[in-house]
Amino acid sequence: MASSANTSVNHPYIPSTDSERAEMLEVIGVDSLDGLLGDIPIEHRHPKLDIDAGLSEQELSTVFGSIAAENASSSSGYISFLGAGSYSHYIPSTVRSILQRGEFVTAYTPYQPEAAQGTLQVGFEFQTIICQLTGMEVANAGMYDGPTAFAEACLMAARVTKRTKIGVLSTADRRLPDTLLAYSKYQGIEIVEISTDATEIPDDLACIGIQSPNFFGEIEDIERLTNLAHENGALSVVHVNPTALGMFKAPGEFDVDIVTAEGQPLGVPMAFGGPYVGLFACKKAHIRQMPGRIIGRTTDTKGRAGYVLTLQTREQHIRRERATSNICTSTQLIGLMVTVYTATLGKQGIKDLASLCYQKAHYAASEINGLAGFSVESLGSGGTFFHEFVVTCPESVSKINAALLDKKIIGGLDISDRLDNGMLVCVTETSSKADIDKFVQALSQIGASA
Amino acid sequence: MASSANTSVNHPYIPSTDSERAEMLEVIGVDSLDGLLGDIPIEHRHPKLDIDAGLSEQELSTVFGSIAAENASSSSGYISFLGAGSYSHYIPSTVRSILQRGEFVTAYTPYQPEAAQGTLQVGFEFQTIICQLTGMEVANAGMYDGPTAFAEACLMAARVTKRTKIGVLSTADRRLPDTLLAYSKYQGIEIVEISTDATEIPDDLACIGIQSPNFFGEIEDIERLTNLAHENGALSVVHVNPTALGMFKAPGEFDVDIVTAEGQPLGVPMAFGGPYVGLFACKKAHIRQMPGRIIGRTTDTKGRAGYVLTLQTREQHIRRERATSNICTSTQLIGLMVTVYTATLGKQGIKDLASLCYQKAHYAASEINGLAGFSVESLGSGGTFFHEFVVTCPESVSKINAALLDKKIIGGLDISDRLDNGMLVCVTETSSKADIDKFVQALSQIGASA
Amino acid sequence: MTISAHAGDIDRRLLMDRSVTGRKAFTLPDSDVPEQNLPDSSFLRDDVELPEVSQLEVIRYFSVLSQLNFSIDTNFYPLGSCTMKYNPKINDELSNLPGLADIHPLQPDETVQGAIRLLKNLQDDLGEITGLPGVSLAPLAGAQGEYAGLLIARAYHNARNDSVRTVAIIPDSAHGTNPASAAMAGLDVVTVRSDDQGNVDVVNLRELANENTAVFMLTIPSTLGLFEPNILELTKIIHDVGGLVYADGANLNALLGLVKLGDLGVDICHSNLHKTFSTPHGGGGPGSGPVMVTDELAKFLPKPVAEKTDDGYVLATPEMSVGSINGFHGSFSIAVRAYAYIKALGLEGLQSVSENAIISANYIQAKLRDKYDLAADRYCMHETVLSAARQKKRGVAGLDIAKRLLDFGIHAPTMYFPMIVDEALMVEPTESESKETLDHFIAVMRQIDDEVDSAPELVHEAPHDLPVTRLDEATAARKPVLRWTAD
Amino acid sequence: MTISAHAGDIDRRLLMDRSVTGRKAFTLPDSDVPEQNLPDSSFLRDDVELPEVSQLEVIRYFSVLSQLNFSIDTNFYPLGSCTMKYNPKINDELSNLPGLADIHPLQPDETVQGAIRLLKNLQDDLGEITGLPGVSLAPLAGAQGEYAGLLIARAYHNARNDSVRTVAIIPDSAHGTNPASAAMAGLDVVTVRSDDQGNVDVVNLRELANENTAVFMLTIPSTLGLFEPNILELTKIIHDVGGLVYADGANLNALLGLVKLGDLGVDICHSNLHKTFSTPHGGGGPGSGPVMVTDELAKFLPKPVAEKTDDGYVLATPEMSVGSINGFHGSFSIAVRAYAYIKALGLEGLQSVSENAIISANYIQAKLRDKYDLAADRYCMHETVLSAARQKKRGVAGLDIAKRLLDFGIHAPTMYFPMIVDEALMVEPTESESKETLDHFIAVMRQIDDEVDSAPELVHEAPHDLPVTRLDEATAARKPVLRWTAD
Ligand SMILES: Cc1ncc(COP(=O)(O)O)c(C=O)c1O
Ligand SMILES: Cc1ncc(COP(=O)(O)O)c(C=O)c1O
Repeated sequence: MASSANTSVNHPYIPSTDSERAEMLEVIGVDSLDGLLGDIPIEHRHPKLDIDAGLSEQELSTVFGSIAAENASSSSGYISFLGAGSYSHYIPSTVRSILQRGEFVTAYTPYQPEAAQGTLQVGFEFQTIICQLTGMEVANAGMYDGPTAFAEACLMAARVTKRTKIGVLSTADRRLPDTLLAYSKYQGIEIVEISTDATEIPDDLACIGIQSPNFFGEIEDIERLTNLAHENGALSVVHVNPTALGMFKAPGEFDVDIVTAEGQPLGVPMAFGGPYVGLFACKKAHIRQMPGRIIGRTTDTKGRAGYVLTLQTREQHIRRERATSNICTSTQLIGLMVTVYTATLGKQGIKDLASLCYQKAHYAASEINGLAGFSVESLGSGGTFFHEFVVTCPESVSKINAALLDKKIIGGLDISDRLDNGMLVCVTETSSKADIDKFVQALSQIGASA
Repeated sequence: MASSANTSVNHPYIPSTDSERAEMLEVIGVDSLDGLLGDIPIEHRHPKLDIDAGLSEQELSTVFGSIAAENASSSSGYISFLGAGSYSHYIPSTVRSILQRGEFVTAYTPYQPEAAQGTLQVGFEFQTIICQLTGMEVANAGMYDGPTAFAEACLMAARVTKRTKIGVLSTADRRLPDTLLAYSKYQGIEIVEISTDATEIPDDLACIGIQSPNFFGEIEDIERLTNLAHENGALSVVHVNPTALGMFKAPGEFDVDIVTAEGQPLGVPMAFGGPYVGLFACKKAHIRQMPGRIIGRTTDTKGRAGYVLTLQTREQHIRRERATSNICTSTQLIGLMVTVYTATLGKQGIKDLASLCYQKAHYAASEINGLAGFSVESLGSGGTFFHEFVVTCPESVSKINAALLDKKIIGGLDISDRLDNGMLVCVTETSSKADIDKFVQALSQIGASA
Repeated sequence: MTISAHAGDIDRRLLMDRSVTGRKAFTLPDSDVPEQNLPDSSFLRDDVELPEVSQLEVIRYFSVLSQLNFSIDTNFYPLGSCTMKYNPKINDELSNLPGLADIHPLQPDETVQGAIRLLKNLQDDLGEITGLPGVSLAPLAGAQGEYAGLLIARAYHNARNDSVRTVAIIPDSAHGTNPASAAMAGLDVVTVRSDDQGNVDVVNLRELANENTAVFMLTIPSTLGLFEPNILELTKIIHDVGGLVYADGANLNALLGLVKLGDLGVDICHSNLHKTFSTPHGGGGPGSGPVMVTDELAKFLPKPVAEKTDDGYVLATPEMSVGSINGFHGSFSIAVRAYAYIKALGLEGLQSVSENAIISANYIQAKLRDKYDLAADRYCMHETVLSAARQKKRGVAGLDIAKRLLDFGIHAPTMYFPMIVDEALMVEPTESESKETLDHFIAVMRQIDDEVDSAPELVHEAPHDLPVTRLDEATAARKPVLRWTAD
Repeated sequence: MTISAHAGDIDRRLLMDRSVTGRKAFTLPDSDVPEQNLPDSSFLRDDVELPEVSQLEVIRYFSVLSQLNFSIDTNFYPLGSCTMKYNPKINDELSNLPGLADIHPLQPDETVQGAIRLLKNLQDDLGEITGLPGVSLAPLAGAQGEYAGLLIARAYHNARNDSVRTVAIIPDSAHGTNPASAAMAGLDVVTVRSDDQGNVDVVNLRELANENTAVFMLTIPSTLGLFEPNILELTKIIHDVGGLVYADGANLNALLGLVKLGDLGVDICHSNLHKTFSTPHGGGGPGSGPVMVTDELAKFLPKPVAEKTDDGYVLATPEMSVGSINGFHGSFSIAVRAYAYIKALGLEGLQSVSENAIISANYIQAKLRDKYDLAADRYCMHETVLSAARQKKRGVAGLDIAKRLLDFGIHAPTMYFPMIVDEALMVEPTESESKETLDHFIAVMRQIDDEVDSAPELVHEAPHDLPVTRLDEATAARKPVLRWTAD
């Protein structure tokens, strides 16, 4: 029996052979695949597609090797001083090793907890670690990324306070209010900018959204701003850099209501921006307004401890249009990376890491500050910075960065939209003193010829 | 209680802490570690060692990155035409993926079969695949590498025939008789060279050792030589290139007694020469003289199939000085690579691979043969070659290779010790036509200026 | 106390319970710069109470935990609507290449030409496959793709000053993210009924569609695994009232090369790269949910969109973009994998994916329909929705059957979804699974049906041999324990 | 037939039984060169009957099989004499670096300076640790290191025209490779007794040592985990008769930084990089067994030896080398890992390894000595040899105890070795394991001792819950089935 399914190619990803297909079609009772496609309008069936022919794995490797070779990175000998939301950190071998385990990588969301205790227990560890880091009472199992976590936190604050005005500190990365805007556009939310030294806020604010360290790398006065929020019946939402928490006071110490963060610094490759994981923690009181997956501990019929997805009535698959968020597929595997990373660094490691970043960044800042024409600026939050700082340059940052690039240096971020000739420089433990000195010297040369 | 064990550093590879050490010492009943070292002559205890201080993982990565960067390889843009016992082949992702599974990587030799069925079943698969490839009846679970497998095969032939003279074909890679010499030096064995066109052999030979494809890449007349051996009561030991078996007749078709091979071409990185795996197969009749580990199928107390190490009375841990070999730790994990590799390529893949190597090598040979001053030589075994061939050059190969190196080409092997101005060139599927053409053109330029 | 001697009873203490003061798994390098002044101590915190364990313990703990999971790499996983197909290992490797994994999202475009070129090529391929040429890879999962699509629909209507359109019409069979996304986009959700064939009730849709209709969200094929026979009529109804048609492309695995959504009147769709395009699910993400639109709508796409210019590749912001829906440029490493998947399969391979996915699902359906009810008694696409209604009458629920499958090393189908099917068991075998695996599944499903009568307790109490038996989810929700605490 | 519903009862069919004509897991690129003539068909073979399976099936088959293993990554594995310590993951990564994994062994020295430098540095470190400065990394495992060492000893005597030396004196407690290697080297094996303290019987050694003595092979610490208190006397006895002392360094994990073998009169030793230096065992290799010798013997080392010259690093052949004991330069990737291990630990770390290995073994011994007999009632080094003689009298053999441990997820100790100890159970915890793990092991061992009386059948029939129960090894050897066959 001739079957048009016989045209199927035999591909390593598809086990069925022509004869098996024929056998199955016979059981189904049709002559050919087309017998199963009757519902598809015939005039639109089997359209022409402009897609290349398939490649063997060896060819694929070659093609992707060339693509990768077109990008400049540390592996091609560049040094970089970019931060601003994505950070270069050394990722321990344990993270990569565990990330190769197919049982984690190729599992689905743990809807059948008996067959997913691995994923679930890791998620519970993740929640624990986020709480320990932030000093908060509860955390969820992860959001898409930092900015969406922040946006969802502000929307959550609006639900909790039943208010519709959201304040965001002026020193925050614009990605935070931008994402919030996209997330809240049709929900009757108004976003207002709050100055970092504000002593008054509108009395109908749902929350103040504070980034600390802020976009400019500086520590905000979380305590004062949180108190200000609370005095006005608003919540305090703090967006942190988790690496900084190895050294700086945890938001939990300041009675903050919701804490969010970009989890990328905790063991996740920069990978041109994603996938990352949004960290999300809050006070226990607000838990039923929290978005995202939550994993809880319980017992099985024999009394043994086990883990399950819980409080699912908040979620879209149960609550549908009344859910706390539309999030479904999230970032469990990136959460695993964060969990293995933090477990590997441990109590001492996170401290040492924060200190190393701080030391190197401050060394770089003082060296750059000593260059003619360059000066390290404080943008009004007190000047205590972690591992990022702002430099004003003697000429446009775009020119300076172009000159740096010739020396295989990717300079700091051009923030001239926020500060004239402003460059945001980030230094982590992956920059050696030699790298920093090379950068400083290059700046000095470029500055001299400016 | 002060304890000198307190000097132990806390290292990520060592969990015990000072207080745990103190606790354990107390249970043991000594004050300090030195209390346990009483048997070590005191004057030699705690010697001074000139070893550097330990590095963090990040530093380790940097150090090894620089070491790796000092080597020229395809990853640093070189193309290479070296073969001669180690071959560049594309290794499928499946091999690397399975090779990352800690359960395989960090297990010991399967002495407790109930806790090692994974390793054992893979070994049984390996034995099966080696038999299928070579056309032989039985195979062991792997030897150290090709040359040691060949040496052990010749010694086995001596045991089987109770003769002490071993013939090795003149066209074999010298690594084979060299290793055999080191393996047999004190066992009263005499090694004699047999010409590839010999029609007579000494009548007290234990075996003829034949490499095919031979060192020069050519297929030997295994059938004729094996018959010659058998007519004289000798065994035939054939050392093959397993990739060639995707296309050329299997030694099993010629009544060969023992087949050995370097398993490296089957999915194992070149890695500067090791670790590799020696393949070893023979007729069933000789099995109790076979060296190395053998895995057999059996049943458990519930009648279920399972696998065990078997015929262990051949081995050193039972038979001690009367063992068939001293081999103990062998190459199980490399055997896993070979098994996953061959299972991935499968029936069609091994054929396609051999054909691709053949096509490319023959293209290269005909192009080089067309160059003034260069000629492709047959070294007397009929001239049918697989993916390696010999070129005589217009000047010394060392000069030519030096000139090639300037163009980031690693030329063929200098075999001027065996043939004046002789170069052994290997081409596999990892060389593109563009690579070959670049090589040919470079030779042509160098030849012209010679 | 006796120690349990069941090799499966592993030590499940949490990391913090394993923590011992002073132990470590990692060390940082010493600082190589002159010592810098610390900030005032009022800024500084005490220790962070993270676990203190050895490096071996990290590896062993997570390795052992991993073995508690079912996964594609170890099990048949016919979870409907989730497309649990083979995740090629080469794709993971490629996404980790230096030059792809270690580039910063804010690097100047000229330093990341390879990366942007890859994004552009993937956009083009997705546009071609769906027939909707405007593509943004920004959305981080399907739900975000939906939301982006709805933002686009709203922006489109607003740009036409057509601002009374505040209704999203959504079938009763839709996935929960559809109404949730619509609500986020400030739309009122109106539900359209399915008819007894599992199709959208055309009459009902005609009643509901009007000048308030912003968008009609349709899953194609539907969550019942069915292709809407009236698709052209449905899209026409919506277009006639000035609305847009959004296709939830979660089930695109059925359609590759067989039909283009754009040809059917769809204006906007998303696709889950973590389903059809084989990127690993990771136990619940990361995903990627590109949004595809008609040329006309392309100017509203969320940023960034990769473009080719005379000066090379750039990341651009569309003219009337709905903005930034997340931090950077989407799930780049996932896009790398999806692109590798498309390149490895090529046109014929992609077609073959859908063909085989459809044949496999229909084969299972044909072999089980005498024992299990079907949600709709017709040929399905890439998945078949069974109903355990008959078994339910005999005393065993769909849930029990799902749990019993676990005992055979087979992951459960999606249970109780779509909500309109009684005791739904949604089975999606995918093209990755061999006929032997399908036959084995069929045999097991038939055996379980036997057990419903012959040994119901086996089914009720399943699973029997996994690391845990059924878990008390009610107590988990009532008295939430969501983290380790010292005690 | 009913399908087994035990989640652990996995499908163990072999690859060839899974093979389906036409299926594939891989494709090769098309040829890009003009078509070449094939050789005469008499050269060509028919198909190679390799498995035909899909890529998913390859991954799933081997992934599932892997889970049937115990391993360091998943289990405590106190296998005596084997030093089953943590195998750092970073070392595997480093050995796979481009530039290390993809270099050809016959590349010109100037193109592999990094590789040869690494080998030279590792040689130096091993020379320093053992106090034997002449080092060749050529041997591929411990047994080959032994053989290389014996070749050196023979070459040394021959070079002095001292050719009557044909005897190797070996303790009765020695590992099987010692006599087997000696036999390969054409030496007659003479066994020296152990005394009741587990030491080499000095009187007996003095009797046996004479002008025929080529070499005395001593394991340090001994296979009983003991350090020879008379070591200086032993080496002197041998030297006095003109023999050489070979130290089997398999147990070097006890000695790092605590004592140098060279200082004790040892002339030659090997070290198993796959034990002391943490390279993974791989289920039985690959290994690496460098041979270390005194300056005087360095000229006999097998080739190659890495050297530093004015022109850079070279691979050299020592002046009177015993030759090539294998194909190329030894287990390079294993050497990379071992070097990384030494660099990561540094001097203090290495010392700490041995200190902790010794304390852990003695702690176990102290906690179990009331229940289990000791091979020697004194402090041990890095491992303790227990005897189940008392349990044997009560009806349960060492083997049963070993198998019973598996039920608790703990790998068995080495059984019945050394042969001079009745019902030997050789326990080597290594420095990698935490005190909690040791305490758990101790508790389990004590519980098993209880079970010998309270539930002997549990012990006799163990293991109960692994993929197989005890296997019929006798039939396996009597009727060997060594490969899949079609039938
Ligand atoms: C039909 C359907 N729509 C939407 C989604 C949501 O996609 P995601 O989980 O990627 O957000 C899913 C996935 O679960 C789905 O099955
Ligand atoms: C004491 C002793 N000597 C020698 C060896 C042999 O070493 P290998 O297995 O590396 O050949 C071993 C390992 O099993 C051993 O324990």
